[in-house]
Amino acid sequence: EGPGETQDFSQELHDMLPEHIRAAGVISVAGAFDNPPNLYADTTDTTKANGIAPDLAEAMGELLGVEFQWVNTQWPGQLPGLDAGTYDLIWGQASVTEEREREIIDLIPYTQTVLGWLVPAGNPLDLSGWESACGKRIGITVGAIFAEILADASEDYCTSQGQPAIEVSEFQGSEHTAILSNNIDAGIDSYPVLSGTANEHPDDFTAVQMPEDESFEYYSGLAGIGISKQNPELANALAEAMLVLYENGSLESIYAEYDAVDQIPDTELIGVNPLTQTPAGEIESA
Amino acid sequence: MSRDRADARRAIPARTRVTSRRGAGPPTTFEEHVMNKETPDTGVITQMERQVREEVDLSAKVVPVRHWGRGVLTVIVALIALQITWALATNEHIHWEVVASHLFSGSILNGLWVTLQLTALSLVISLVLAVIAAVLRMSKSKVVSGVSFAYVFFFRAIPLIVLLIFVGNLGLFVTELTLGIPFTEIVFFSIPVNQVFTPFVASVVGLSLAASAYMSEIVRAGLLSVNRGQYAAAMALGLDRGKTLRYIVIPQAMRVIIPPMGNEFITMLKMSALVSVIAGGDLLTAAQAISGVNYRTIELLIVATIWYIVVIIVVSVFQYFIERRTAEK
Amino acid sequence: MSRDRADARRAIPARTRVTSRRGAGPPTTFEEHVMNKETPDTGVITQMERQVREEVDLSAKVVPVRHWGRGVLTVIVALIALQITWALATNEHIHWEVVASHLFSGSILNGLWVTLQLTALSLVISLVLAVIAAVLRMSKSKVVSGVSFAYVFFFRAIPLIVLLIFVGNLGLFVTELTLGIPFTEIVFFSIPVNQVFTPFVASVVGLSLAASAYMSEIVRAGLLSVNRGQYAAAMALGLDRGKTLRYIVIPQAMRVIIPPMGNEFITMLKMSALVSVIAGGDLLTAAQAISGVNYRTIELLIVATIWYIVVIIVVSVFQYFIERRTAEK
Amino acid sequence: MVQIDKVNKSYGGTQVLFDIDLEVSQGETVCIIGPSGSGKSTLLRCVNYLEEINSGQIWVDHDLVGYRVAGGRLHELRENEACKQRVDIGMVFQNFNLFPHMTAIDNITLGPILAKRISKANARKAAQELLNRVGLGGKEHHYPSQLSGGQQQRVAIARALAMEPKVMLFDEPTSALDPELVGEVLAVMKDLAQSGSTTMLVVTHEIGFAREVADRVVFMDAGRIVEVGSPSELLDTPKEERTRAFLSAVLA
Amino acid sequence: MVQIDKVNKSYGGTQVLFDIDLEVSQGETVCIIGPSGSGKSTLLRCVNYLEEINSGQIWVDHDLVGYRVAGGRLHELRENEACKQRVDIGMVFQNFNLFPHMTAIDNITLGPILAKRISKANARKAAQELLNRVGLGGKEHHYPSQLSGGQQQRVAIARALAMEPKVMLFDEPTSALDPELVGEVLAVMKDLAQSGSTTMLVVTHEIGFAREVADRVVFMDAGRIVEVGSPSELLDTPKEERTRAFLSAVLA
Ligand SMILES: Nc1ncnc2c1ncn2[C@@H]1O[C@H](COP(=O)(O)OP(=O)(O)OP(=O)(O)O)[C@@H](O)[C@H]1O
Ligand SMILES: Nc1ncnc2c1ncn2[C@@H]1O[C@H](COP(=O)(O)OP(=O)(O)OP(=O)(O)O)[C@@H](O)[C@H]1O
Ligand SMILES: [Mg+2]
Ligand SMILES: [Mg+2]
Repeated sequence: EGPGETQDFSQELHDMLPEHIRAAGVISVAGAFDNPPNLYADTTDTTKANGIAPDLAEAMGELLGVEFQWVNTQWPGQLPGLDAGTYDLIWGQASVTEEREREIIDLIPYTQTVLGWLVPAGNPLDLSGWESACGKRIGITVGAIFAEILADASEDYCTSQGQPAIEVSEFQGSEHTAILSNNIDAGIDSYPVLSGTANEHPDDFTAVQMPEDESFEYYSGLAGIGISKQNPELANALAEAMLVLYENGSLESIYAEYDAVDQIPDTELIGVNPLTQTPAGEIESA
Repeated sequence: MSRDRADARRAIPARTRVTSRRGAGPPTTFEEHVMNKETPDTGVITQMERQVREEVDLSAKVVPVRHWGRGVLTVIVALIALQITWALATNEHIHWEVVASHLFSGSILNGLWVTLQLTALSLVISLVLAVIAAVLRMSKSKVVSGVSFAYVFFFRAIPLIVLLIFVGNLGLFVTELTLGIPFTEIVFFSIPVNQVFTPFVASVVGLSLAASAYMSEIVRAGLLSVNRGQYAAAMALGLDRGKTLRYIVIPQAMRVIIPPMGNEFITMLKMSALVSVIAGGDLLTAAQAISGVNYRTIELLIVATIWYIVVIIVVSVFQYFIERRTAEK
Repeated sequence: MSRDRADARRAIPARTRVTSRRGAGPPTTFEEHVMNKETPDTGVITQMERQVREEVDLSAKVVPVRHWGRGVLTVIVALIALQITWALATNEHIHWEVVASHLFSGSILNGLWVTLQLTALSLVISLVLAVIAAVLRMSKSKVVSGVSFAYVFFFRAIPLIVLLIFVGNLGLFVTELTLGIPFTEIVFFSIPVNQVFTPFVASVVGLSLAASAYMSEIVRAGLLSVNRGQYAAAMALGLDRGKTLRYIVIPQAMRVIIPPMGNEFITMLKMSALVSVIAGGDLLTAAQAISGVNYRTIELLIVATIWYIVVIIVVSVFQYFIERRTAEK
Repeated sequence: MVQIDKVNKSYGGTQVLFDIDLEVSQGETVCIIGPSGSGKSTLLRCVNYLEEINSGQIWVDHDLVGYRVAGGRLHELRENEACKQRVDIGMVFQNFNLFPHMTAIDNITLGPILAKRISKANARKAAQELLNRVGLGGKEHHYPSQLSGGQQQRVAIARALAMEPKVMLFDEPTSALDPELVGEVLAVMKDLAQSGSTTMLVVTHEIGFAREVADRVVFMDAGRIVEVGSPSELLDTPKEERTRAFLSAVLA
Repeated sequence: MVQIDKVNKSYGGTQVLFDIDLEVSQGETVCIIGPSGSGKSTLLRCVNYLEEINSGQIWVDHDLVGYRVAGGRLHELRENEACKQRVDIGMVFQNFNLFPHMTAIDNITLGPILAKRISKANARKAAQELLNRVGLGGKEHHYPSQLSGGQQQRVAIARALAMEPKVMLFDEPTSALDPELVGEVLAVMKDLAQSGSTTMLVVTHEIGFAREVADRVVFMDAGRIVEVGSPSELLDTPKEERTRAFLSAVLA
């Protein structure tokens, strides 16, 4: 019942895959199933993945002639699992940055979003751009890239302007509760994720989109598929498959299913390591 | 003993017979008499005193000790409990119908099943490892007891999440499990490590290693609690170390080991939630996964809590009966 | 005792004097003699036997028991330790320079400081709560001991993460901390709950409640371990319950309480990582926050592990000395 | 000084004392003998209110043990009042029950300081004298584990005496001692008995000691007082069959 | 049957046995008396190889305790060999040391079944006979806690006898018993001694018992054998001052 049309198997793409994956016929993917609409658990079977990423993966699997197996893995287990070869990919909320492209893993962007605030219903503190967050208590998820972004923004928009700094608290997945209990003033995340929350709980929350120029000032907004630098053939094969889906419109119809067409990255960003053009498998020290 | 005391307290008023002022009127009042320390102490109870005492009847009048403190405590506790229940039951942020609808949902029950399997398997394995570690620790050989010490220290010190990541990703270090002679080319047997260490196996191994380290200290305390005379008696009968342990020491140590094992079991039950870092699919993870979709964090945590409490009650009852059995003789 | 035995073993060869076959030639060989069960057992040692025994000199020849097993174990353990060290040190996935550069970084040390504060504060508070719960549990009053039982049961059963979320978000249930008479309008005192329950305070409260439940069972075991005769002797001297506890029972119970507290301390140290659900900012969370940015998960987990190990070593040494002091007499 | 009236005591369902009647006058020494399990220890513990009785009364120096009389009613004692009452009654246990974490002198001064609120200096002076009296001058700062059994029991006696009790209760004070050490403890007790000022209730298996120092000997069996008499009466010409059987077993 | 030659034994730095020499022949009963801490228990434990000695030799029925002779050398025994040796030596402890989680009959049959590999049925038959012999027929299925001290000690004796040992060692078998119960245990031991077939080494404080059944009495003090003699010699006309002092204290 997968969305979008069925894809035609491509022997050419299949042959790009590394030997061990062709032999196994399976690509195993680690991701935390807690990030709707990109990746979340099926409530009737929490070991099953739903969302844009699994749908994309299914379409790619048809093209490549392999099966994607999704494993619900918390963030701290993802990178070591990739290194260990326990998983072939991590796919979920890995943000694309230049440093990571160059030094750590190969990244293929699959979604681009602006940032947003999750605030109590009605947005009583009137949050919008960075400036409005000065002196506010903002919650983020432990290990998310937002810590760095907020620090930079606080410097540029608040402290250097004589405003109080943005206060950051790091949570392990309970920011919503903290907003409800008035421990923090707002959460920050990608806007589509937050609007999902707000739509579920219109009485409790409102999602506020950040002005696009301010959002992209610190961060590309790209989230990508992460592949080990040991495994360049896989990265190249997936990038090719992504391009095929982009060109034949399947990508758009998948995103349309989730009412998220505006998350599709620009054409030039489709491919391996688009920010730095680092070739797959290579490590370039900055 | 506390029950006996309570019985005694109740029993006294009915049976005690001491004359009151209203009784057959002795010359001084009962109180004055008893309180009168000036009465010359002849060391012998006078006939008069005797009579007083025998005829006094206070049976209807004994005043038991009133424990005001306890009454107040009871009221306070009841009020607090009531208020918490009230706050939880009527709280606008908690949707109890969501709790009810998920309590028996398939994925929650699946998660519960995984948690139970993980806990039970790890409990058994870690208990075996713990006994081995405890016995080795008490060895006369410095090397042997040192190895055991290092084992316990290491696995207590390393955070479980780190242990699970390492065990779950053994592929980081070795790609093949190989039985051979180290630093030579001789290999008897080889198998890809990821094939053996599936997430479930890795979870059980990680939990067992960690728990065994904690438990070995409990087991060791249990072994030490057995009277040295029991070892001597067993040795004098010609039993070797193994048989002494198996037939004499361990059965007696159980009495001391089982109660703190309750703590360890509960800890293990909770720890099993950490396996989500290497893909466990346990109860808490299932609850969080659902709340990630429907945004009902608190409700689903309550669902998980209810199940944990149920399991702990069941195990506690079980433990109670085991304790009774080991304590029986 | 094991050391004495080892001494004894070494000492025997030098001093034992038994004649060998090579000695001053008795008619039968020594072995035949000793082994010869056919020798009529007169029950009295013949003069000849005496002489044999006294003249035999085996001083140079006593063969101590060889513990091959231990040797093999030593070699295996050494090899495994070597291999693990080697695998860790040379592993291409682990960048030790990253570990080194973060070990003393500001945010890690900050996290460590938070963890230490949390642990130390919670340890003290939970110990006090645990003693109270244990004493109440042993009360003669059913109500009092029931309250204590319920407290222990509840806080052991509820997953820490749930407890922390509830305590850390008390604002969900009450917005004001109010001292007044429930269900009436009378209020003595009121303060916004978020002002009191900062993440740090909430973390300490949550950890203390949970840990005190586990510890109270240990404290109770310690109190029960003190000989009943000690209570009787103290009561016979006219000490009341409080003084008996304070001067007689608790000092003696410490001996039994302190060793398992090592386990509890370590558990608490690790548990403190869970406060990240309410923004606690502890060591492990700091490590994960950094790794979320630089994608060096393993290296930062190693950094955290190193610090945990350091803390545990320090505490173990400390515990060793306390144990020595309480055991001294 | 001590009067026990129709005392009954049960543990759970089983009754261990049946209608015990016994009077001890000021300065008197009464020895209680009897087989194991006959309720001797239980009786002493009731006198000291370490156990509550089910019926009957125990009076110590005109105080009803466990009750207070006020407003014409018997009030059960609260715990702290019971503590005050126990101050008047010294007890020496079979297993000494010294506090192992305290030195000899601290063991002795603990009660006076905490329960009688005597100044530390006075308590120590008195304790020093008591230690000399039981022949342990110089052992003030030894811990119990550094003393022999006989010495420990003598410290225990000094500890009870330090409270200046009206009655001293001894529960088999020598039965946990090595035979060689029994003598020194009995000597101290003999001294005490013969000084005539201490009222003593002694449970013992030392028939020789009972014969020598007791004013009266009580034989208990199965929770009842079987026979009471002067040492010579009871020990040499027992009236009851049960007493005879016991004495012949013990003296065998 | 037992020969102890110049045995020395230290615990850590303190020596507790000095040059002990003692011979016990087949069927003989030797009683060891002496003050507490004189090393009596330690000596018995060395004979049973529960402790290793520092120098000297102990022979039991021509076997060197703790060593095996092979190829002209003394080999220290491995643990399982030491276990086999202990099978020949029965020991009865002061505190009985019955296994509390087993019934009387299980206590008795455990050794034969596990260490001597005798069939369960035969072991139970033999145990039943032994229980009858020590006067405990009918108590087979009682747990130790359901038996009196005297009964427990008799089960312990039966347990040791069940191994059919060449020597029986008794370490103060009656000193943890109530005086009334001492008699029954001594009666069993007397029986055993007078049957003449059992070699017995008995540490005891029961001078009367020693006088009655011992072939020889040994007096130990401070880790040395002070005096050995027939009961009448040693108990009535001791040669050594130390023996006299001890006897007068104990018999006081
Ligand atoms: N706390 C208790 N609970 C239940 N039963 C008890 C308790 N204490 C004593 N008993 C029982 O009461 C009876 C009398 O015991 P008690 O200790 O008074 O005897 P005793 O004459 O002192 O014996 P012994 O010479 O062995 O000390 C025994 O049957 C004993 O089992
Ligand atoms: N395991 C041990 N470690 C150190 N010293 C010990 C040990 N066992 C006994 N001793 C010491 O050895 C000495 C002799 O002890 P042993 O038990 O043999 O004496 P005993 O004659 O049996 O005395 P008792 O009549 O009290 O049983 C004592 O000084 C004792 O303190
Ligand atoms: Mg008694
Ligand atoms: Mg001894």
